Amino acid sequence: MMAFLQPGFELLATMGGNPFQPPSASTISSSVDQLYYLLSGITIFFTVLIFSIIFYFMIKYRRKTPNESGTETHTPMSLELTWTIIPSLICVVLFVWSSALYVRNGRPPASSTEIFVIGKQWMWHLQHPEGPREINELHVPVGVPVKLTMTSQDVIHDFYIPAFRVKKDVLPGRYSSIWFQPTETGTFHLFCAQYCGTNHSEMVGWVYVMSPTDYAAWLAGGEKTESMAQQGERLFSQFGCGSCHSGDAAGRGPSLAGIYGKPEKTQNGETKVVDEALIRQAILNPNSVHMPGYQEIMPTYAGQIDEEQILQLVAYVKSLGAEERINGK
Amino acid sequence: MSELAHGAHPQGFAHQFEDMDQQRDAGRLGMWVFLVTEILFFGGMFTAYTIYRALHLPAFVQGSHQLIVKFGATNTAVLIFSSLTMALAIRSAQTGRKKGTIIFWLILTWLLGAAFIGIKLRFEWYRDYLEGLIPGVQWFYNGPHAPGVKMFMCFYFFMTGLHAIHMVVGLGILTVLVIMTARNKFSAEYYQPLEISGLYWHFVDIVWIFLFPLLYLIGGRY
Amino acid sequence: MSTAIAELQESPAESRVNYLNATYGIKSWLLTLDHKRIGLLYLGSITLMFFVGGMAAVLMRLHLTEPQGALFEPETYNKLFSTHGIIMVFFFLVPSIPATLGNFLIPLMIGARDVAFPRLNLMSWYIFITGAALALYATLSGGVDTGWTFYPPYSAAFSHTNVVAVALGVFVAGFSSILTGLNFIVTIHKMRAPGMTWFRLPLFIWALYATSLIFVLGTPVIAITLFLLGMERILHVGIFDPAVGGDPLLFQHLFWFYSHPAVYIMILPGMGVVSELITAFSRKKIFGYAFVAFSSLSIAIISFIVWGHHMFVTGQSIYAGLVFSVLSFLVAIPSAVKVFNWTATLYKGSISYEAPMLYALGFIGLFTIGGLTGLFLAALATDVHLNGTYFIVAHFHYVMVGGAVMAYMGGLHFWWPKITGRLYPDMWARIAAAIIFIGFNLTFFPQFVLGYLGMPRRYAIYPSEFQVLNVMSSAGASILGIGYVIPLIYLIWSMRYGKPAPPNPWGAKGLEWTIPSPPPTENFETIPVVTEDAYNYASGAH
Amino acid sequence: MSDQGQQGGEHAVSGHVVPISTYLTVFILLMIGTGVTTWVAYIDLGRWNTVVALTIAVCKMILVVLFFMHVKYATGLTRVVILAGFFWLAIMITLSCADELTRTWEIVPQSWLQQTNMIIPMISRLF
Repeated sequence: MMAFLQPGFELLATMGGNPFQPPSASTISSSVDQLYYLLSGITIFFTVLIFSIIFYFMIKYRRKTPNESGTETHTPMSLELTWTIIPSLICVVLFVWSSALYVRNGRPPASSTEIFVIGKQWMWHLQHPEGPREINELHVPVGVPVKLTMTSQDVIHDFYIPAFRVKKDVLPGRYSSIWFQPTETGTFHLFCAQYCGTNHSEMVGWVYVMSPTDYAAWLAGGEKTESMAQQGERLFSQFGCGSCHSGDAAGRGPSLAGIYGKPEKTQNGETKVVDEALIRQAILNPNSVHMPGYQEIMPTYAGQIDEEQILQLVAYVKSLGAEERINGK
Repeated sequence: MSELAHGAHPQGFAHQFEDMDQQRDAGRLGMWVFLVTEILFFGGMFTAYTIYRALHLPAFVQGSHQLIVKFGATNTAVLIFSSLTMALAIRSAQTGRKKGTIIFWLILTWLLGAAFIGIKLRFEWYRDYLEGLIPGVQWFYNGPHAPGVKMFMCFYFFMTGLHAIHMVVGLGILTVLVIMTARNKFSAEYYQPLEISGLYWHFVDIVWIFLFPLLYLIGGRY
Repeated sequence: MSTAIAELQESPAESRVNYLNATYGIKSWLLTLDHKRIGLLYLGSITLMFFVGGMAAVLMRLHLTEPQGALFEPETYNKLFSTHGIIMVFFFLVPSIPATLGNFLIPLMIGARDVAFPRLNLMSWYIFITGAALALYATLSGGVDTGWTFYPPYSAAFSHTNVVAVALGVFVAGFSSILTGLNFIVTIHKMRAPGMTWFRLPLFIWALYATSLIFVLGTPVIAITLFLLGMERILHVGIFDPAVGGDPLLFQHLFWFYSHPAVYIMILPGMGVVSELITAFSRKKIFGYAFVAFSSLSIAIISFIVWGHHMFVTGQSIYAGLVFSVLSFLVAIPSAVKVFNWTATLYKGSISYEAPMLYALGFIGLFTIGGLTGLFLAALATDVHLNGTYFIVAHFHYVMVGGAVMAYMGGLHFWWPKITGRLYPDMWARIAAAIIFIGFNLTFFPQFVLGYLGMPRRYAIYPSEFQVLNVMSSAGASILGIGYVIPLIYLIWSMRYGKPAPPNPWGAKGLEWTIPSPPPTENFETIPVVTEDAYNYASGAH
Repeated sequence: MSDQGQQGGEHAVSGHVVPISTYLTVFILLMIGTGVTTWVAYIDLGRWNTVVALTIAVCKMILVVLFFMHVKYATGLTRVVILAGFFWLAIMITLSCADELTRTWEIVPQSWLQQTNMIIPMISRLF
């Protein structure tokens, strides 16, 4: 079926843009489209089939005399089984294929560049690890996998780039993530796809996919800013975190050097991998992830620190290699 | 088809039915279906409770320790006793006892139900109010796991509150049953309102049988 | 069909005592315990709600003719789509077929004098009216802007509109659904006429039985969910607030546990109606009776285990996503079985094309498209792209409007002579059916394309490249709107001026056609004894 | 009688009188159950505390349903209705937990990734 449809769409696309297809600009978009075409093919096939049969019967078996009744037919089991089993098989194939795609697209490559996103009514705040901040705009290099770590400051939003076929809700209180690898340079729509209040439809923006050199120039241009980790480091000393998390064994809090990505035991005996979410939780609700061997003395920073600052602190903690000492000591 | 349908109408017979048996079956099935909706009604709350309990277990244990087991246990006993008296009220109607006997059991049931609510109000909710354990109304709790404890107390009040509303409705029904019995509405042949109200009363008892361990006894008391 | 059919006289309706003229006055209607009159009470109230919701839709489509929005501020637009969704889903589609045609027909079709609990039946209408009045008052006085889905934290803490009042209205109306479902289940179990075994029941009854199961098992959950939401909004206790450990996705789980099956509350009765229409107008037994009957039940049951496909992009765990995806594909199978069986019923039939049949055939076509496009959304990878876009809007309108409303219109036309004792002008009815079919497709087909192109739903303003398709959709909507007004006019006209209807104008089978039109208050003079299967057209005599 | 088929047996049992001794036995068992539940709560069984408490609660419920609510003497239909209620509750809890309690699991296991890399080309070659 696909074999029939795809050349047609490709032809249309070469004829100056296909009005029935959004731009396809990431490594996953073509595979999603392929599945979409198959599904469209199935839909068209069965719709045409049902419509033609109905029209044929309507004409062939129209009532000729007012008192005529239909001829009773008997129900062959084989027919019932056929139209139960064939749709089932189609569904199995669709499920396996779509799930395989979903699972594959669910995990960012380890080499991804990370960009942080905060949704708030009604705009997108983005920050690159190198420091530049953007509002409602996202600049990314072509050909590089990009992972977005996203959270919301208020209600549920949804980060949607149709050209990349990626979408994910952005929830308050937790981090969600998507990734994509742009394949074409250009400018693409960025939408909020989860209703978030009055100006939901204005929570839109643009994604600029640039060649690596242009991207480097863009990063270098503009105001000189500290990297996110540097900003985090400043917050770290501003909030006095280093007085307990001093990095040596005598500190009142555990050392944070090299802690990111490692499994750590919490007081409840659970073992949790230290990730963005856990660091966030440790800042806002310290006792819930309290580590054994330390006193429950860390106060909560909820209300004193915003989502952006938390992300900067996360970036700082991530930047700490195992051998480094805290606060330049 | 029954000859009764258009002939003499027995006590409590409704026109849309063919005979008393059909009416009795319909009433009983109707009540059971209603109780199923009640299971799902409380079920939504139980689902939310189950998930939050799993996610915030230490806080829920802490929250549970704010409750007083002896009142929960007493109330469980009170309700079970009231279920027994309700069953006996129906049995005395079934076996054609004097209406005085039926009324005695019904009033005893009513009193036990009222005692349950009394204990709940006086020794539990009122105390919670004084100690500032009612989220959104009066909240002073400052101990460990404060957010989770607040969540637990929310569920405690919603679940016991919904249960108490069902109890109050039950007391209303019992009052009506007492009046109907006093007016000779029931007999050994026709006691269906008693029977299906009994189903409701026992259901409310069952809800409490689950609420007691789920709310009062999380993580043990050792 | 029955050995105990009363002798039928072809006397005009006026000269005979029937349920419409047995008693007069407002009181005789507002205090009636007759299931037929209660059905009409529902018919009046949901028609009102339909046109209120429809007005909101018309205004929305007008607004969307321009990318920057032609008429309203975004806030007003948000209130319009919320009103449209809430009114149409909870106050029109859910009660539509069950509460009107179901109430009217169940006792007639199974050979009973009334439903099992007539008082409860009237009470559920009053509860519905209370809920509807609350919701109408709240939406018209200031409105609500959460969408019909009420997702927190927006609805719980951020919206400044009448969320609590509307949620209360829906909560109250929920109890009406529960009581109606309960009444139907007991009626179908206990009130069937002698000889009316389960496998002699008309398929409409099977469908309503399945619907009632969903009413009874699902509705309490939405009630408790909205209760929690209201509490959260009033007391700010934090059940769905992530800042204190609550989970906004839990609301979505509980919400969709009801609201996905609710879609089948809308479509299952429609399927039942279509089974009746297809057999009546091809004068033939349904193809594969047992398959159609059991597919209703299996749809009702499966509908409860698929809700997570609304949450594939919300941050639901991937494991749950996979489970819900495979379960969602399961629903496709009984739905496909139904479509194939209806089509096969036409084979060697004696098909005539009165208006109800046109609606039924329209239903099959539109439901086929609606169902198949559902596959896109059960498939995880495509759902990620299409979720939250106009593709979803188009898909569920194909099922709810193309499916449920078409069937409702078909059923209303089919049983109108029985309900009112009058015939409507068939030519007008056919024209209206055609206009609705065309207008519907023009309205919603472009939305599939819009969705695939990436236009998100619930947007008051949109990028200008989507304008062409939006204008097409709005143009279609104006045709659709006209299509819905025409039946309103000629049906009302026919109540007074229509030709008196004979007991069985279509030559259809079924107990309801063996009694006069309109039926007497007691339905059957003597309860019939059923001796044959449903749709036994081979036995002759129309 | 109007009802046919499956429900034929209901009428025979519509007025079953349960002996008082049965009621009293059930009552005593329920009271013992309550006592045991409370008593066990003060003994440290670790995770088993909840299991024991809920098992006792389920037993108590079954006693109430069977005897006080006369389901022991009722028809299959009544039992199906009750079981349906609990079955649907189980659906709701299980599938909600299927999401809520697996969210902290690894997003996608590495082994799955390798399998998808095999499956996708295989299927897309089919079309």
